[in-house]
Formats: sequence, structure tokens, C-alpha cells
Amino acid sequence: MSAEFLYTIEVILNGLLTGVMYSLVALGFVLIFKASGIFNYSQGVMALFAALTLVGFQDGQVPFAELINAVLGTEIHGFGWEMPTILAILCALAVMLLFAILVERIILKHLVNQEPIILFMATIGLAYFLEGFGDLMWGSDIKALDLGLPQGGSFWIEDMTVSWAAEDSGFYGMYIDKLDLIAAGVAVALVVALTAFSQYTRIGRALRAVADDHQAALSVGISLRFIWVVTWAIAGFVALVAGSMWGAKSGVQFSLSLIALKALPVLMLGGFTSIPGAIVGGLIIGVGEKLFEFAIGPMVGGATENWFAYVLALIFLVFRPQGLFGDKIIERV
Amino acid sequence: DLNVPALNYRTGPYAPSGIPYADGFSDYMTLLNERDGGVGGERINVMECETAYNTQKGVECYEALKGENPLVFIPQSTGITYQLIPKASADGIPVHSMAYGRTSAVNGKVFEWVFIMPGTYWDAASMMVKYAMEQEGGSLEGKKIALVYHNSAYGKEPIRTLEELSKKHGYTLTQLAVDHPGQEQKSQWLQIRRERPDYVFMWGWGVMNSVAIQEAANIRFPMDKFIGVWWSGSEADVLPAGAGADGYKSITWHKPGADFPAYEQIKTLVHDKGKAAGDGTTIGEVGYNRGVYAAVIVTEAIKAAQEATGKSNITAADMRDAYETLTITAERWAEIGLPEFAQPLQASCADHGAPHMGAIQQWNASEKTWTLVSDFMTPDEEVVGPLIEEDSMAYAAENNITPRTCE
Amino acid sequence: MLYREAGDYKTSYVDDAQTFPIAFDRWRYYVVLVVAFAIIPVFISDYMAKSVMIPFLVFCIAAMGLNILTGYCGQVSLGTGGFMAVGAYASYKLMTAFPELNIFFVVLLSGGITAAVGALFGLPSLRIKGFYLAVATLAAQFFLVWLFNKVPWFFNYSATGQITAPPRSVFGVDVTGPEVPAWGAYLFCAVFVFLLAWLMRNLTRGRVGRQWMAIRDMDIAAEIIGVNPLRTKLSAFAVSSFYVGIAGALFFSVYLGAAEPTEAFGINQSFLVLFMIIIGGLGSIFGCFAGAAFMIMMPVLLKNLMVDGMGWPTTIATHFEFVIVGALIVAFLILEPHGLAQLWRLMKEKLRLWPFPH
Amino acid sequence: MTDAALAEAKAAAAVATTDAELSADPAPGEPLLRVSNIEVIYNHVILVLKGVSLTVPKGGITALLGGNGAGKTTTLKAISGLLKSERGEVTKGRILYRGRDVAAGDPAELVKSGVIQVMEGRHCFEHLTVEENLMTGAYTRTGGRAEIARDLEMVYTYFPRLKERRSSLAGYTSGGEQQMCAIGRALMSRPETVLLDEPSMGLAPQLVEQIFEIVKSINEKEGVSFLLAEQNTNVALRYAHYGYILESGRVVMDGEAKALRENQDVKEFYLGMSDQGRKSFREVRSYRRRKRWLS
Amino acid sequence: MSIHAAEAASDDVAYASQEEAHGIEPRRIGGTVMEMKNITLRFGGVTAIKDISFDIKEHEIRAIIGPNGAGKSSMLNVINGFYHPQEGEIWFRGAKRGPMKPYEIAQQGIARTFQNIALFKGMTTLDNIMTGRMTMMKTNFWQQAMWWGSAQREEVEHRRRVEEIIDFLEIQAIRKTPVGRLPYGLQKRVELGRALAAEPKLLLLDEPMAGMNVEEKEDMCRFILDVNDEFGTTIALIEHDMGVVMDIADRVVVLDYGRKIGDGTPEEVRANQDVIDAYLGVSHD
Ligand SMILES: Nc1ncnc2c1ncn2[C@@H]1O[C@H](COP(=O)(O)OP(=O)(O)OP(=O)(O)O)[C@@H](O)[C@H]1O
Ligand SMILES: Nc1ncnc2c1ncn2[C@@H]1O[C@H](COP(=O)(O)OP(=O)(O)OP(=O)(O)O)[C@@H](O)[C@H]1O
Ligand SMILES: [Mg+2]
Ligand SMILES: [Mg+2]
Repeated sequence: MSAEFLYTIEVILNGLLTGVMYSLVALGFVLIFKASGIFNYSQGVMALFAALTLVGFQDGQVPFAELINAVLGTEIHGFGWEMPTILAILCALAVMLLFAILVERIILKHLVNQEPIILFMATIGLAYFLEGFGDLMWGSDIKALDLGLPQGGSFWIEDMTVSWAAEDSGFYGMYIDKLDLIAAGVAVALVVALTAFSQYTRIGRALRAVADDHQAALSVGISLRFIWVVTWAIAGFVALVAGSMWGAKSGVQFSLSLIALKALPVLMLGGFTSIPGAIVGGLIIGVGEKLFEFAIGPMVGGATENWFAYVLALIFLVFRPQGLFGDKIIERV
Repeated sequence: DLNVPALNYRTGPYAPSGIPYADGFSDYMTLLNERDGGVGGERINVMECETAYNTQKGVECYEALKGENPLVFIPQSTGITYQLIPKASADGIPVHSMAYGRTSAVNGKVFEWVFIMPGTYWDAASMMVKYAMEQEGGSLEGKKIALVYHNSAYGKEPIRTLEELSKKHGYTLTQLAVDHPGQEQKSQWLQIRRERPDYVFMWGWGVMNSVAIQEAANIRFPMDKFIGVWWSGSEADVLPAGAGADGYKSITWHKPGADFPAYEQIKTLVHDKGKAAGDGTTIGEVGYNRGVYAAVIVTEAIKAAQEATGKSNITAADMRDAYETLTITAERWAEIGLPEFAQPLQASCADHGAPHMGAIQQWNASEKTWTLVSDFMTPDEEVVGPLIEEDSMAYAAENNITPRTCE
Repeated sequence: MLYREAGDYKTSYVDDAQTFPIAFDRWRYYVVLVVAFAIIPVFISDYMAKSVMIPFLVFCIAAMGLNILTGYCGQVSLGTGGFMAVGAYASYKLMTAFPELNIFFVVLLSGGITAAVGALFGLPSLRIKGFYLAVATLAAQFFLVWLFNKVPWFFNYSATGQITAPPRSVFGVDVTGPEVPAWGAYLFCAVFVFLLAWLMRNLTRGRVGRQWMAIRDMDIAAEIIGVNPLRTKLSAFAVSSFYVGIAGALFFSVYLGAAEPTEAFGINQSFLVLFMIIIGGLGSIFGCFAGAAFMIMMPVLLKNLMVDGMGWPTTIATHFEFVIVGALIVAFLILEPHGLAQLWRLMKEKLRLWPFPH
Repeated sequence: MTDAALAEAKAAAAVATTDAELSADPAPGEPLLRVSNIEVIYNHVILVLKGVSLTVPKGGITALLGGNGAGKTTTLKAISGLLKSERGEVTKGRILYRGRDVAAGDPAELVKSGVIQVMEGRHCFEHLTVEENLMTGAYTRTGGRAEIARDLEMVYTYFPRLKERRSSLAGYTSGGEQQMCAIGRALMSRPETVLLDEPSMGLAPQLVEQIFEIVKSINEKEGVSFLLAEQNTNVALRYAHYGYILESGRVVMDGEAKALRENQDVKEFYLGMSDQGRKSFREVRSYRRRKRWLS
Repeated sequence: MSIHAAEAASDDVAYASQEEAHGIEPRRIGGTVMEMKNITLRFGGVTAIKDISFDIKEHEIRAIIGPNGAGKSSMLNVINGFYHPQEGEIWFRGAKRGPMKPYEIAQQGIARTFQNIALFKGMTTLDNIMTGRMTMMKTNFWQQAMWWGSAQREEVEHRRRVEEIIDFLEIQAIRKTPVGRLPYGLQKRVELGRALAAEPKLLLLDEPMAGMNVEEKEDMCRFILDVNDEFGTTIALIEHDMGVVMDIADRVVVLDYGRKIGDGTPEEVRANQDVIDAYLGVSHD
């Protein structure tokens, strides 16, 4: 096989895996949208917040240290202990659950039956809040997140594939990032579990009902409050997963919240309401943007990935306005 | 009191880089106030204004502070610098964009109010090439250099210089743009893996740096051939990559570490008294040292201005004049408790960017320290000089400025 | 009962359709005009102009633009930043290519160019709706910014891609460049705001506005009763982009003076303008002003209060600023989901009844 | 009903409303739900209900009649707690169900305690299939699957048309099919009290009868109480036991259904009968009626 | 009675006599305005309309009735171009209609109301009715932008016409109320106003009287009859209240499961056994 060809395969494979990383973030969006019709802008910030909390627990940081020091004039920074990873994850999960409850109590409860754009706006307000709050709580410096997950190319795959090309073609073997592989596994597991949950359980059906019509859902006795807590808690869990995967790559700091922007085209392409759509969308976007950057990028100066992902999604949408797997947009009079 | 604004960014996407700098700058000023009662009998009043690295907020800070007799603005962002150059020049307040901002503003004939000490991006690019050349035994003929850059005005700065230099030294240059914020760089690094450049230079910023270093480690690119510009070489950039970052290099214009007498004094006179600007943990970090460097330049200029005018309460115009004639000798560095901290410098009417010198530092991941691995170098004037001349003259023409002669 | 309409009879349809049918409102409007054009310019300081008034005015225009599209025509757009960039770069190219052209016309032309670009990017709106469209407009946002960053022609081949506005004047008074007097820049923007608000009122009170609103409220029914959806949506995109383009041109040339696309016209800008119109009130001209005032002045106010007033460290103050602005957005939405404009209307309705509760 | 009798009935109702304590476990015929003198304001300014009182006895079918905008829907929503989601508020008065004040409660709780509303304007879940729509009705039920499946079959026997369309998205079904779906959905919850808002709207005449037959049979067989807001006065009064007539936010008349049917005004305005029998809709152009109770 | 018999009976004489039976002068019912020929409409597996043909004559009130889900609303949707039938032809005013967009059809003079009210919720009653006149407004965009002058003149002129409709429908009091707040019945009336404002040649009404009590239905009937009389508007009407249909319709077409099971005068239809079985059930009044 020619090296060119193998490189293309490599790009495609890596695109697929990167796409799965996007899907992890997109899943959180889909969950909340599917379950309440809310386009949750704060999903990215939630991922950041979850990851910050995880690192905070791991490193034994004192929450609000900066504020406490400023107000009381003290000099505290840490508890001086390090929490085992598992325990830290559990604690972070508990925090996300608490967060879900508070969001419902303080915000959503008052916004029943509002138009989608109003709810969207409220989540933007929430994002603002959480951004400031997360920084206040954990500080805005960069933190390394070590969950003990392997990273870097898999030697085994490289060694296995290096012989596929001619000796002197300069082919190193396929590069596959181990972290990406793990993320892919996690994402697939999540998708399977969540799809089953939303499609085949009583609560899952209620989730979809709420998304369609808040009032009608109330009228048949579905407790919006309960449903919202459930979905936001699950979304918080997904945010934690996404936040820690991405955090392992880039460190945990503010920019982590911007991964939401990479998830949006995925969401759009897969359909806002489809959990499997998030994965398929991620794969298409991942491959599409990587291939474009690989093949066309050098001709136009590169850095095309950000916009190309959106344009790609846009092209799909023109043919399928509800995304690949999204719920049909019912147009009737 | 002497008012020195500090447009810091302790929040937002670049906070990890902004925090240590802000700490260093303020701590040094506090030290002077505590130890010497300020400069020339006047206490220094650092007016912090949070920009979050955002241009609009930067402009607001400028407008809020310009009425309070500020001596000099240090914008802390290339974007803000571009805003301030015309404004501050009109208002008669010097702008010190310390190794960032508009490179051609180093030409004092055109940009009377702008200072770039200790050097420009073009200096940096040229010195990095020089270093690579030394490593390769004096020639880069037939070598490949890849530039990974932040897709913004800042990131594009070195391209022209590197292109000129490639003509001169015969290497080929591959440019790889990374879009803001740069969380995802798989394509770029796969390409690097494919093309196997001999060197990778990086003009990165924020999260892009740490991701790039992580990716480089992932593809097992030899880290000692991976050199970042000075804004891509601080603790925040290498720490997230952990052990993988070991051996990563970057250019710098001052020594790393906290091994200076002045730092001891900062610890005892500032930190121990609870007057630290931050939480006191950033001391000795690259960013911190940069803050100290900026503070030294400012205070030395104040001192010079006080000496030149004979009064302690100087104005922004005095400050400008002092900047233009600023001299800091090696002895002076030692005198202020920072021996060999940075190179001696001598600014002039035409050259606002002295001393134009840099050295390469390398990261040791196990000890979590930077160490200098080269001597201080000078840039290739032959290449950089004409570029600066061309760009600054274009600006002058566009804005109807008649350059000074600087006799 | 200060505020009432009793006794204020209208005898013609023209009177009945006027902008401020209630005499008290009319007077208040005249007072605002006098303050804006005669009093503020005399007293305005550099800080007030540069940090508060000019950004406020510029964002009023952008908010009006987006409100036409989103508030009146129901098409949510997140491409505002990108369209502002089009306005900015258009004005830069026009200013440098035709130095003789008066800046007033430069700004108008920039709006026109942006309108064309906006209409182009509005094409998918025929098929794509709701949040899908919102996300799709991000394609415009990212693509435009990338374009201005990559194609050297747009920034006149300068080394770094930064663009700087050359000095230009109107009636001998500088409005762009470094030597601008605060009142000059302020008035220049204020005139645009006034003209564009008037234009917006005209467009939204008649046939065009009704077509937009019909599409917004129920596009299928609108089509069935005779509204051409393509023309209507595209016209909304074009008019909206015209406003946003003007805002971008003013933002770059009068307010910032220099810009690079990635930062000044990033996605944050898109969101900021969207906040404004939602907080202010969708489908309301007053809402644009209220929303812009809220989003521009609130942070400045908070900052001054916390840092200068209470002497808090800047970091903590900034974090709190986020927390407070976020909390306020949510609080306002809970209080009145239809924005400040609706709050204002309800207040007026209550005032009319006052002192009776119903 | 004579004026005197009417006044008497009103006085009796007033006495009853002051009697706050309702039995938590009423016997058939005793008040199950009581609305006392409620006032509802939308958006803080629009006063819609101006003191409405009514009582629903256990095991009874109570009709709520009245013209457009009289406030029927608002009354029902006030009871079921859905007002809050429309920015409406009960500012005065009390709503007691089984002796418990439900005005401030969670709608879901109310459904759990057996009160379900069929909303005006159908409100099906568009993106769920007809069958899934019906299943959401059983959301609050804790009984076994078998029981739910049995009830589903029952709904399908009531509305065979739904069975045919069971797997199509509710959003694509016709107006009448959606109406059946909404009613069927409510029945799926095995309610104790049903608030029916315009069940006959958009249904074919045959089906209207059928629906009321269903109501009647459920009422008789299972003792389910109904409060129904209806415009189709004719049918409503034939099946209801007791009726209230609402006019711009006030109860203007109430009484046994039979008595109401005999009332001159009701005959004329709600049943379309005049002294000469039923009028043709063609003749309406030549006259306008005036309501007596409004003068 | 078989379908053919029902069709055969539908000649002008038949309803002239019906008119006389009601003691009102016979209206000038003219030639065929609209003709549907063998329309078939499918949605995936569902066939909503199967091979239906019928016509609408000028100035008549044509009722369409049938059980729920029979395809009545779909038929109206076909007429105004929202649904495109897979088979069949539509002839309007003597010409076969090609593929057209709904708004083009509206511009030809077909207006309608909807079963699920489709008013523009964010606008006032006045604005809603003014949108009905959109197709008749001629000033261009620039004139609108300037307002003073032609745009304003035009606005006032149309406003005058709309005020007439408002007076006619007796909704003066809610002129400036946002329609979202109105009770159901008034919304239906506003919707009728919006359709009337377009001065249509053919008016399609989808259950205009659903959710009304007798008094309101009478009002609505009056409006419909007046429109029909005064403006000579042709009306196609879906309604489940048989009293109304029998009283005001000139001819009735009955659909069931997408098929036509009856067509003729109200009396004929009422006597049709198929119709009784499928739709009417036992009559109660
Ligand atoms: N969300 C709302 N906001 C403001 N006003 C409202 C709202 N909902 C209803 N109203 C007003 O309340 C009054 C009563 O409305 P309601 O819907 O209860 O009447 P109804 O008796 O059910 O009439 P219909 O028979 O037409 O359904 C109406 O005048 C209406 O304008
Ligand atoms: N867009 C669509 N997609 C799928 N099925 C549809 C669609 N529109 C209508 N149908 C189906 O076609 C059939 C006829 O629907 P239609 O709305 O015409 O009924 P209708 O006669 O108006 O009934 P009703 O009296 O209940 O309003 C129904 O079974 C409906 O489910
Ligand atoms: Mg109602
Ligand atoms: Mg129908």
C-alpha cells in the first residue's frame, strides 16, 4: 500500500476518534434538549465546572480559598491531602447532582411553559454564573488532570502497521491515540445506555413528553421538577465524563468550556434529539473536518476546521432540516 | 505617588499566563515601596485593571486610568496594544508592550511613544533560527522547519521573518495554523508526524500551548527540537502535559527560577507580611519573572526620569524621554538584587526595543524547572532591520506621520 | 394619575398609528432627544464616551439589527459577530481605497455590503429553522472571521492582519482616528442610532414588519395567507445585516480604532448582542436600547462599584461580575420572560390603573 | 328557576363556601372539590375571574357553561394548577380537594391524588406516537403492566380510530383524532375526578354522543366525578347533573341540569331554542338577542 | 342513495328550490369556480384522500363533512396548495393549476381559516387582520422605509377597509389586544376577519364554529351568510355541527376514510344511508 493511502486512512481513523470526543460533549446537549426542549448553552461550562470540581477534590483544594483569604486575610490553599481518584469522582458526581437540584429549584421551576429561546437565554445566564462561580470556587489557574488514563500513540498499532507500506516510504505506522480509544469506548457505552433509557423506560417516555409540551406533561401528572432534576443530573454526569476526557488532554482551565463550540455542529448534524445521532454526527464531523484540513487546508492557509465543521453540518441540514436522526419537524396546519 | 496602571488578566481564557505576571509585577513594586519607600521618595501606586485579555475591556481600562496621570501603559495584549498605539500617542502617554504588540513599533522614529524592550517577535524568530542552526552544526540547508501558530495577528507575526530567513539559510518552512482556542490539533500534529520536520517552532497562546506540547509528546516528536516563542514557554504550558513535556524548549529573555537576592527580599518583605499580590505560589515562575522584568524597566525609567528632571513627581512625558534613553547595565542588575537576571540594555531614539537578546530555556519535567541551555543571542539584523523599516514606514504613510530623524 | 390616555382621542387613522399615541409618552420622547443631542454632547467626558456611550450606541444599532431578524422575523442568528466583521472590513477597505469619501457614506456603504452578505447567508433559513438555524449561522460567524484573517487583501497585506482606522472627519470634526473629541464621536454614532431607529420603526409598523412578524409567529400560516417566505426572510436578513454592518463599521472605526477579526468580532460578540435583545425584549425597539444599556453598562457599573467603590481585588470582582450578570439575566427572565420592554409596558399598564389595582 | 329561588340558591352556596372544612373522604354526593370565591389575574394585570365558587360532588357530573372568554378554561386551570405556567395567579379564594387546599400545589401531585385535566386545544405530544401518548397517561400509575395494558385496550375499544393510528406520530393525526387521544390519555390515569375542557370540540356528532356516553358509563360504573367545561350546552346538560353558567368571570346562574334546561334564557342563548322551537341558522341575520341577566 | 344518484341530483334547480323553502331570495349561484378531479393524497402508508372529485360553484356555500380523520382538512390543504396530491387535477376558474406555492395560490384569491387556530400570536387583532391585506398592498420596500407619503397613505386606506371588517365582526373592543390573550371563540372570529380582509374569491373555513355555543354560532353564521351575500364570496366550509350545515350550506360533500360517500343538497345527504351509517348516527334534534 502506498504511504499516501495509508496516511489518508490514518487521517480518517483519527478523525473518527476525534469525532467521538466531540460526541461526548454533544451528548450532554442532546440529553437536555430531548428531555425538556431546552437548548442548554451552559453544557460547556458545566463540563469545565465538573472537571474543576474533580481536580479540586483530587488535589484537596479548599473551595473559595481566594475569597476566604481576601475576606478573612487568611492564607489557606489546600487541605493538604489528596483524594483517591474514585472517591473524587464520586464527590464530583454528588456536586453535579446538587447542581441539578439547584438549577431546577432556582431557575427552571419558574420558567415552565416558556418559549425555547427564553429557556435558552436562561441557560446562557446560567453559563455566565457558573463561569464566575467556578473560578471563585476553584481559582482560574490551569490544573493538570491525571486520572491515570493512558495517552499517546499506541506502539502496538504502530508496530503492526508499519510494515504495510514500503520500507523507504517514510511511513511510521498508524497513529492512534490511546486516550481517544478509551473515550470511544466510554462514548459508545453511554450512548447505548442512554438510548435504552430514553426509548424504553417510563421515565424516558416522560422525558420526551416534557420536551414536546410542558403544560400537557403537567396535566398528565408528569412532575417537571423530577424530570428536570433527573436530566440535568445525567447531563452533569456526561459533562463530567467529557470534561475529564478533554481535561486530560489540555489541562483543566477556562478554555475547556469552549469545547461546546466543537459539539454544536455535531449536534446539528446528528439531530438535537437523537442520542445515537450525537455519535454518528461526531464521526462525520470528525472525519469531514480532518479530511478537509488534510486535503484542502494547505491550499487555503489551514485552520479550516472550525468553520468547515459548521459548513458540513449546514450542507447536511439543507437536505434534512432535522439533522440525520432528529425528530421530524412537524409542519401542519 | 506615581501611578502605574497594570492592565492585568487574572481571569478569562488566558488567566493561567496572566496571573503569575501580575503577581510578579505588583510584588516587585510592593518590594520597592516597602524597602525603599518607592522610587526617589515617591511610592509607586499600581493601578490594577482587569482586562480578561479582552480588547474592549482594555480600552475601557485605558480610558478609566488615563485621567489619573499614569506614567506608562503596559497593555499585556497585542490586541490592546494596537488600540492604544494611536490613542496613547495622541494623549502623550508611553506604551510599553514588552516583547509583544506591533513589532515595527520598535522603530522610534515613527513610534515615538511605543517601547518594546526587550525585543520583538522578529528578533525571536531570527534567534530561534540561529539556535537551530547552531544545533545543526552551522547550517540549515535542506532542513525542514514547521511553524505551529495561533491563527491571529500575534501568531502570524513571525511568518515574514521566517520566510526571509528560509531564503537566506535554505530551509523549507511549513506553516500550520491553529484556530483559537486550539483544543484540537490532531490534524496539525498528524501532518508534523508525516512530514517529520527537523524543528517545530511554536507561536502559541493559552490552551493551544499545552495541547500542542501534549500532542508533540504523543507522537513522540523529539522535544528538544520543539521550540516555542517566549509566550509559549511558561509553567502553565508544560505542566498539563506532565512528563511528556520533558525537554521542551522555548526562547526567553531572562533567567528562570527564583534564585536572586531580590526574590529573597520579596519573600521576607512582601510575602511574609501578607502583602503578596496573589497567593504567593507563583514566585519564580516564568510569568512571574516577566512581571518583575516589566517592573524593573518601569522603575528604572522612573528613576532615570527623576534624575533627568530633578523632580521626584514626574510626568508621562518625562517617562517617555527616560524610556528612550534608558540604560541598565549588568552592574545595575546586580545592584537591584537581580544579578544576571537579564541582559544589560541601552535604548535609543531610533531603537525602542533594546537589548534584542534572547536565550533558549529547557523544561525539566521531573524537577519542574526551566534551565537556560544556550547563551544569549542576538538576532539577524540584516534580515529583521529592513522588514521593520518597511512596515513602520507603511504605517507612517497610512497615518500621515513624518518620521523623526533621531540625530 | 399622571399617566393616562383618557381624553386623548384620536380622530384619524394617522393619529391612531403614530409612534407615541399617548401625549405623556410623546413629551418624554422629546426630552430624551434633547438630552441625547443637546445636553450629553456638552458634558460628555472621554471616559463616558469611550467606555459607556459609544459602545452603548454601537450595540444599540447591532441589537436593532438582530432584533429585526430574531425579534421580528423569528430567525435566531448567532452570526452577528461575523456580520459586524463584514461591516468593519468593508469600511476599512472603503476608507483606504477612497480616502475622499465621506465617512458617513463609508459607514452606510459598509452596511449595504453587509446586507448583501447577510442575505446570502440567509438563504438556508428557507429550509432550516429554529435552533438548527441558530447553530447554522455559526457557520457564517466562523467562516467570515476565518476569511478576514486569511485573505491578505482584506487587511491591505499588513504584516499582522490588524486593521487600523485612518483619521476621517465630518464637517471638519474628526470622528475616527486618534484625535477624536469625545462629543464628535458620540454625536456621529447618535445620529446613526436616531436614523436607524426611525427607519426600524417605519419598517416594522407597516406591511414589511407585518410580513416579518407573520413569519415569526407561524410561518406556515403566513405562507398560506400569501406571504412569500423566501423574500420575507431574505429581506429580514438583509435589513438586519445592514444594521449589524453599520454597527460593525462604527465599532471598528469610531470605537476601537483598530481591530483584528478573531478577537473583536468573535462569537462572544454574537452572544452579547443576542443577550441584549432577549433581556431587552424581542420585537421591541425600546428593548434594543434597554438591553444594550443593561449589557454594556451593568458590567462597567459593577466593576466600578466593586473595585473602586469597595476596593475588592480585581480578580474576585471580575468573578463576581460574571456571577452577578448571570444571576441578573436569570432573575430578569423569571420576573418577565419577555424582557425589559415588556416589564416597562406592564408598568405603564399598572400606572394607567393606578391607584386602583385592576 | 325564579329569581327568588336563584337568590336562595346563591345564598346557600355562599354559606357553603364559608364552611371551609370539607371531608377528606366524602361519601357519594358530598362535595369532593370546592372552589370558593376565587379571583384570577393573568400577568399581574388582567383580572379574569372575579369571585367564582362552585362545588363538584363526588360521583357527579358537573357542567360549566358560558360564552367565549367567560373563564371556563381559566377556572379549570386554576383547579389543576396549570395557571402558574401561564403566568396566571389565584389571588383570592381557596380551592379545596378532599378538604386539602390545592391552589398552591404541584400539578403532578394533584394528578397523583386522582384529578386529571383534559386540556382545551388537544395538547398531544406531537413527537410521540398515539400509543406512547396514551401510555404517558399512565405515568402516575403504580399498578402492574398487565393492568395498564388492559386499560389501553379499553381506550382502544372506546376509540377504534386510535387503534388504527396507534403507531403514527400524534402530530400528524387529524384534529379529531388528537382530541380522542387527549381524552384517552386522561382515562389511562384511572382518575377519580376528571376536568374535561371542551371534549366535544372538533368531534363528529356521532363521536360527541359517544364521548358523553363514555363519560356517563365511567361515572356510573366507577363513580368518577366530572367537571366539564362545554360549549355544546345541549349535550352537556343532557348528561350533567348540575350546571354552572359563567359569564365574564362570574357565576351568573347555577342549578340542577334539568332546571337549567327549562330556563328561558338558557334555552334561548345556549340551546338555540325560542318560543317557536328551534330556529334556523339562516334566520339569525334578522334578529339579535339580548341577554336578560346582563342588563 | 348511491353516490351517483347524489351527484345527479346536484343541479341548480335543486337548491333554488331549497332557497325558496327557506323563504329567502335565491342567490345567483353561477358556474363552477373550482373543480377537483380524482384527487389522491398519500402520506407514506396512509392514504388521506382516495380518488375524490367534486366541484364548487360560484357564490355557493359548499360544506364538507365527514367523521374525524376522513380527510376534510387535508382536502382544504390540497386546495390551497399546502399539500400536493400524488394524483389528480385541480381546476380553478377554468384553468388547470400547475405546481404552485401556497402564497401564489393565496394571491389568486383563495383565503382560509384553520382548524387549530393559526393566528399570529404576537400581533394585535388589528395587525392580524391587516396581514390579510398583504397581497393587496403595493408600495415597495423603499417607500415603506420612508413611510411618510405613499406608504402611510396606503396604510390608512387599508386600515379603513380593515376597520369595516372589524365593525362587521363586532370586535372593535379588542382591536389593539394581542390575539394570544383572546378566548378561543374570539380568536376564531379574528381569524375569519383575517381571511375576509384578503377579499377572497374563494373562502375556505375549517371548523369555524368549533368550540362555540349556540349564540356565538349564530353570530358566526350571520357573518358567513353576510359575506356570502354581500360580497358574493364562494365559501367552502368544514363543520361538525349538522344543524349549521343543514341550515346554511347549499351543497354538501361527505367524506369518509378519504373516500367520497355522498354529495348533494343537505336534504339529500341527510337521507343518504351511507352518510347516516358513517357519520350522522342517530339524529337527536
Ligand atoms: N394567558 C393569558 N393571558 C392573558 N389573558 C388571558 C390568558 N388566558 C386567558 N385570558 C383571558 O381570560 C379570559 C377567560 O379566558 P378563558 O380561556 O378562561 O375563557 P373560556 O371560557 O375558556 O372561553 P372559550 O370558550 O373561548 O374557551 C379571556 O378574556 C382571555 O382573554
Ligand atoms: N402531514 C400528514 N402526515 C401524515 N398523516 C397525515 C398528515 N396530514 C393528515 N394525515 C392523516 O390523514 C388523515 C386525514 O386527516 P385530516 O386532518 O384531513 O382529517 P379531518 O377530516 O380534517 O379530520 P377532523 O375532523 O378530525 O379534523 C388523518 O388520518 C391524518 O392522520
Ligand atoms: Mg376555554
Ligand atoms: Mg380537520
